[in-house]
Amino acid sequence: MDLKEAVRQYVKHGCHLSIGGFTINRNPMAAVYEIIRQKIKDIHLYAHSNGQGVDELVGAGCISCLEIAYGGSGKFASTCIRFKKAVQEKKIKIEDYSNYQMSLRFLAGSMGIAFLPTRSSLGSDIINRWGFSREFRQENPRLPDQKLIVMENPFENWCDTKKIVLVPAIIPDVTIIHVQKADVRGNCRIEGLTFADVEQAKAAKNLIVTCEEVVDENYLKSDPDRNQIPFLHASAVIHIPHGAYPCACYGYYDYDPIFLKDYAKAAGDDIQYHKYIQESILNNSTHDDFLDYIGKDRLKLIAADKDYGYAKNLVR
Amino acid sequence: MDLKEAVRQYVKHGCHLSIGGFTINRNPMAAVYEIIRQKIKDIHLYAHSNGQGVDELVGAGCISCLEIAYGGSGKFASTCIRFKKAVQEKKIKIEDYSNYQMSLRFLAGSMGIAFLPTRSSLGSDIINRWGFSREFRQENPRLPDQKLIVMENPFENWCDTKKIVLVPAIIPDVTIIHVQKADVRGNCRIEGLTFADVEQAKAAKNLIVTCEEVVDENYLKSDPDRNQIPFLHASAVIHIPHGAYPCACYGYYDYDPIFLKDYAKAAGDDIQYHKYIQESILNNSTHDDFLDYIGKDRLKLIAADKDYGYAKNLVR
Amino acid sequence: MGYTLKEMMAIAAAREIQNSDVVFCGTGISMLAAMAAKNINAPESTIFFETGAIDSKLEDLPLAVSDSRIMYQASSNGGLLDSFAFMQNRFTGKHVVGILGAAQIDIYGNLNSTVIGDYNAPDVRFSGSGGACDVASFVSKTIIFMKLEKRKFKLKLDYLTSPGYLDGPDGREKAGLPEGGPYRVITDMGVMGFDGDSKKMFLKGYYPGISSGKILENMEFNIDISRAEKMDAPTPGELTLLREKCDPQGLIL
Amino acid sequence: MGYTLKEMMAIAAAREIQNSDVVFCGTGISMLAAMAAKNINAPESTIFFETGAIDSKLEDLPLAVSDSRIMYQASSNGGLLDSFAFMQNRFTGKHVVGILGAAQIDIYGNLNSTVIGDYNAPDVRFSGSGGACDVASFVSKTIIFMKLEKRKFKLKLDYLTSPGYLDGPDGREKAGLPEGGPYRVITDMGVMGFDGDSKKMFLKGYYPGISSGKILENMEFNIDISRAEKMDAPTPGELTLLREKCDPQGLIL
Repeated sequence: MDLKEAVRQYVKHGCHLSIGGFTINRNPMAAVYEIIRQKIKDIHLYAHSNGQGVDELVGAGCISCLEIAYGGSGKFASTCIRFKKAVQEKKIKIEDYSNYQMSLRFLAGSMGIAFLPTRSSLGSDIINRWGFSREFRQENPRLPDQKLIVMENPFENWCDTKKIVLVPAIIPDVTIIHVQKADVRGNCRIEGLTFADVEQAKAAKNLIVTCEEVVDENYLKSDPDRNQIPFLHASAVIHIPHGAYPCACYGYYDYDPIFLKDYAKAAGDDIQYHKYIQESILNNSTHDDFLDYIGKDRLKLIAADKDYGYAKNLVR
Repeated sequence: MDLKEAVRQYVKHGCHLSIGGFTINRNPMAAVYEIIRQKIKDIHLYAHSNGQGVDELVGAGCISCLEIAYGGSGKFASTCIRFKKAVQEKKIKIEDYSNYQMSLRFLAGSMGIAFLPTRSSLGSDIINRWGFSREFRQENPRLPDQKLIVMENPFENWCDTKKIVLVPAIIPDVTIIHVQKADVRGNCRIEGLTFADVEQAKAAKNLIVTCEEVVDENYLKSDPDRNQIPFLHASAVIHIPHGAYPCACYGYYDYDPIFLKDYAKAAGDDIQYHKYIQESILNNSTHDDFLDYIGKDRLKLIAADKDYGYAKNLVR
Repeated sequence: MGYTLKEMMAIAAAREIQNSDVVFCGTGISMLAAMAAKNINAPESTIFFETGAIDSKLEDLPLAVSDSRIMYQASSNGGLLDSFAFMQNRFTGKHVVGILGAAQIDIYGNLNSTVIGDYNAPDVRFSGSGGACDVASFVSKTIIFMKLEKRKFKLKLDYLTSPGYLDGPDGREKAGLPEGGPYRVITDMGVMGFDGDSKKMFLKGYYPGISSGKILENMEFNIDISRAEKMDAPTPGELTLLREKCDPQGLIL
Repeated sequence: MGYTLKEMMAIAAAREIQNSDVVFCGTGISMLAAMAAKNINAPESTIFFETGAIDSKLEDLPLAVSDSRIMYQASSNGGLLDSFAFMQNRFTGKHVVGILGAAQIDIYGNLNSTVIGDYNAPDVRFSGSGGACDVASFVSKTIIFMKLEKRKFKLKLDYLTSPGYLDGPDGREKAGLPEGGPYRVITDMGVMGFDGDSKKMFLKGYYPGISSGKILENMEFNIDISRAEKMDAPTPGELTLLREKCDPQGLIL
């Protein structure tokens, strides 16, 4: 199955989607661009701090609802620009949680449990203000009836705890992650930080994995301690070198500061941004074409030093 | 700090203790034997399926209360023999949970949260029968007021779930684990399955780590993805080669079938068992002395084949 | 070709495993059955342990679910939390077939592996649940190994460790458990199933040389025997693979 | 030796870090402050990221908390769940000093990093909590970076993203939060602390060339300035280490 087919089969209009990665690292960008090319709309997106992927999906008009903790791309956009614009212009509905809460919500989904508890956000507006009203929630059977629940500790002050926040599980129709190594069956090895990818992957009904390398099954089996996602979760595995570009992929390449600065500039202006989408995304029919358009020289600049996992001398 | 000192400092009479490992693998046996030598009594022990370590602590009379999912040592004792005897003779108080519930309880402790939810055990006697009565729990401030709580799903049937079991967190005074590699600061690398060691370690107020090898900090830092426990959790790190013997330690040695069969035989008879404790444990003042008493030839038999992680041709 | 009852049991269980199954197995004969399925009739099935190993290669027979032999060339080595979450997870859990044993079973496939007698002053203490209660709670199908004896097939359990259908057709739903439940009981005389409507145990097959009547004699409760058929003995091919590939050292057989 | 206000801020924050601290840092100046502490006054302090890296070596300045530079030679690389559990954990969380930024702050150190205006129809949308609300909820001390402006030091926040002392001395307890709370506010004119009894912000120090009065002019609410002292300018040694060891490429300074 190639990426076009995987996106066509699993990422439907109106579906509930989650994408892996964090701000400008290991976002599944090849898949994000393919979703934009296929003009899939009305997506309900779950993220924690996935900056670049979220901003491009929002910018291209694919997203109608967004549950998120953070929309930022590090130094390149302390608040993601198209995200900011879309919320201010009320083009998307948004529900705010914290990073831990979103991570727990994916964990709950992966565990097959309805909610998980935390002490985070007590006393804050994350509890008091709801982006999705009770009515909206009631009309939508794919949403829990409440954003979150504050509960008295039923184990009488156990752990010196009086109150607990319960956050509801997320079960996406499909999660897309980009990993360093996978085998054809779908065993995955993530190198470096896993962010919440493992929980997002295991929570979903369908999992699309894009990877830098498709490796032999025996290669992964020779070191099972390092394989975080067993094949039984995966619906599709697709080999996409530089599949996280322009985000970084630890051990393979760095983020591309030129691209991200240019993106931030274009994102600030509607006409420029539409030109960016047309020329960078729509005019290139595959990620390979997109990479050719960017140019081999740029990819050389961000190639990771093997000893460091990033481009040691990259001008940023 | 040597093992004697670490046990003296952290494992007190009446303390709440948890030990790592699973049935006959990676139990922290050197520490277990040291606890027996120091004749520490009245311990409240938390375990999931830690067979050999639990049975020896129970057999030596160190334990007064035990919260556990499973007391067995694989083929060598489908029910641990001294454990069975102690429960039948009412020498210890016992509270039964499932393996997942005990693991969740350690996870809750490690997360700093009062409880975690699961759908396991609904309709079973794990819910209906309590080993520790409400009165006993009320008298003991170190115990939660309830064994567990069955609750209606507060998110109206979210995840097709109507009822949920909440299990309370465990916060041991001290957890002892045996790992393959640690550095002097306490960064730990477990090879092979982690069981629930990581959660037990992070839940505890104090953590004693025994290890096969003390490695250079830079060795562990060169591959941080494989280090499950950062140094900030550790109170003491002690180098004890064969520290899990007679249990297995993946990559280093197998379990010792001769020892475990002899143990099962001795455990069936009170006089034989007291002789075993005297001769094998008390007469040897350190784990090194104990290993000398067992003999180098026996250790050779169980040495792991490096390609397999266990003793490929071991006669079992 | 002669065979022992243990061999018959292992093969009878193995025959119930499909290629798409993820087989949760414990120690002893259940491990052997999983290995037999993989070597004989379901080579694509996946072996899975509560300790956290998925798709272990199993070149050598493990003697415990924590045995280092299960860690060798697995697809993924995690921990207990990973394996139980895999089973509680609605998508992956439904692929899992749990193989369990117990000290007592009742007509609804509920299991006792905790105590005989009073829980607080037991006559006999067993190992306890381990992961059995979790598996029985979560997964879509369980296969249960039991020696057929009156003291084991009980009208009423002394302790309900692992939920089967509880008290009948809507027992699991009333208790709040996910769907699923016991699928087969593999004994040393025959194999039981559970009726789709009543959820009560019935006799599905008896081994060569055994009669339905003899099976009923060894149970405290009565079960429907009208659907029972004589089962095929293990074939020489099955026996050879079982003996030579699964347990050449005769550790369990 | 001349210095910028950004340099003063980074050094002022670094001086608050002890060797036993585990420093949670975000992007930008907070990352620089953590690196400065480690390179200048608290070499044994541990750098820690919400993304899951503990004790990163940081040979090069990261431009995001997910930057691969934080993964290089950490003591442990985990995930988000590990890092937040580390902070919620009662034993490890108390060692963590969180460094945060925000768009608005009030007198009790509550922070807004979500919206200006109505939440459901905002005039300005910011990034949102990220891990800030979690850190502010869990850890014993937070240090907050803020530019001193009237629109930022607010009588009332438009949205309370990250809890400080909420509405006063028993605010956190009433809400059910663990102890802890804001410790310092590092601005471009001076540094604030929080009164042990009232939990209200007070002026602790002002930078060379700045007056207490000027600081009050730039805040919507009044704070106690009676305890304020003039702070030491960065030393040449501090500045050299900051510029040459922490940000030689001038990515943040």
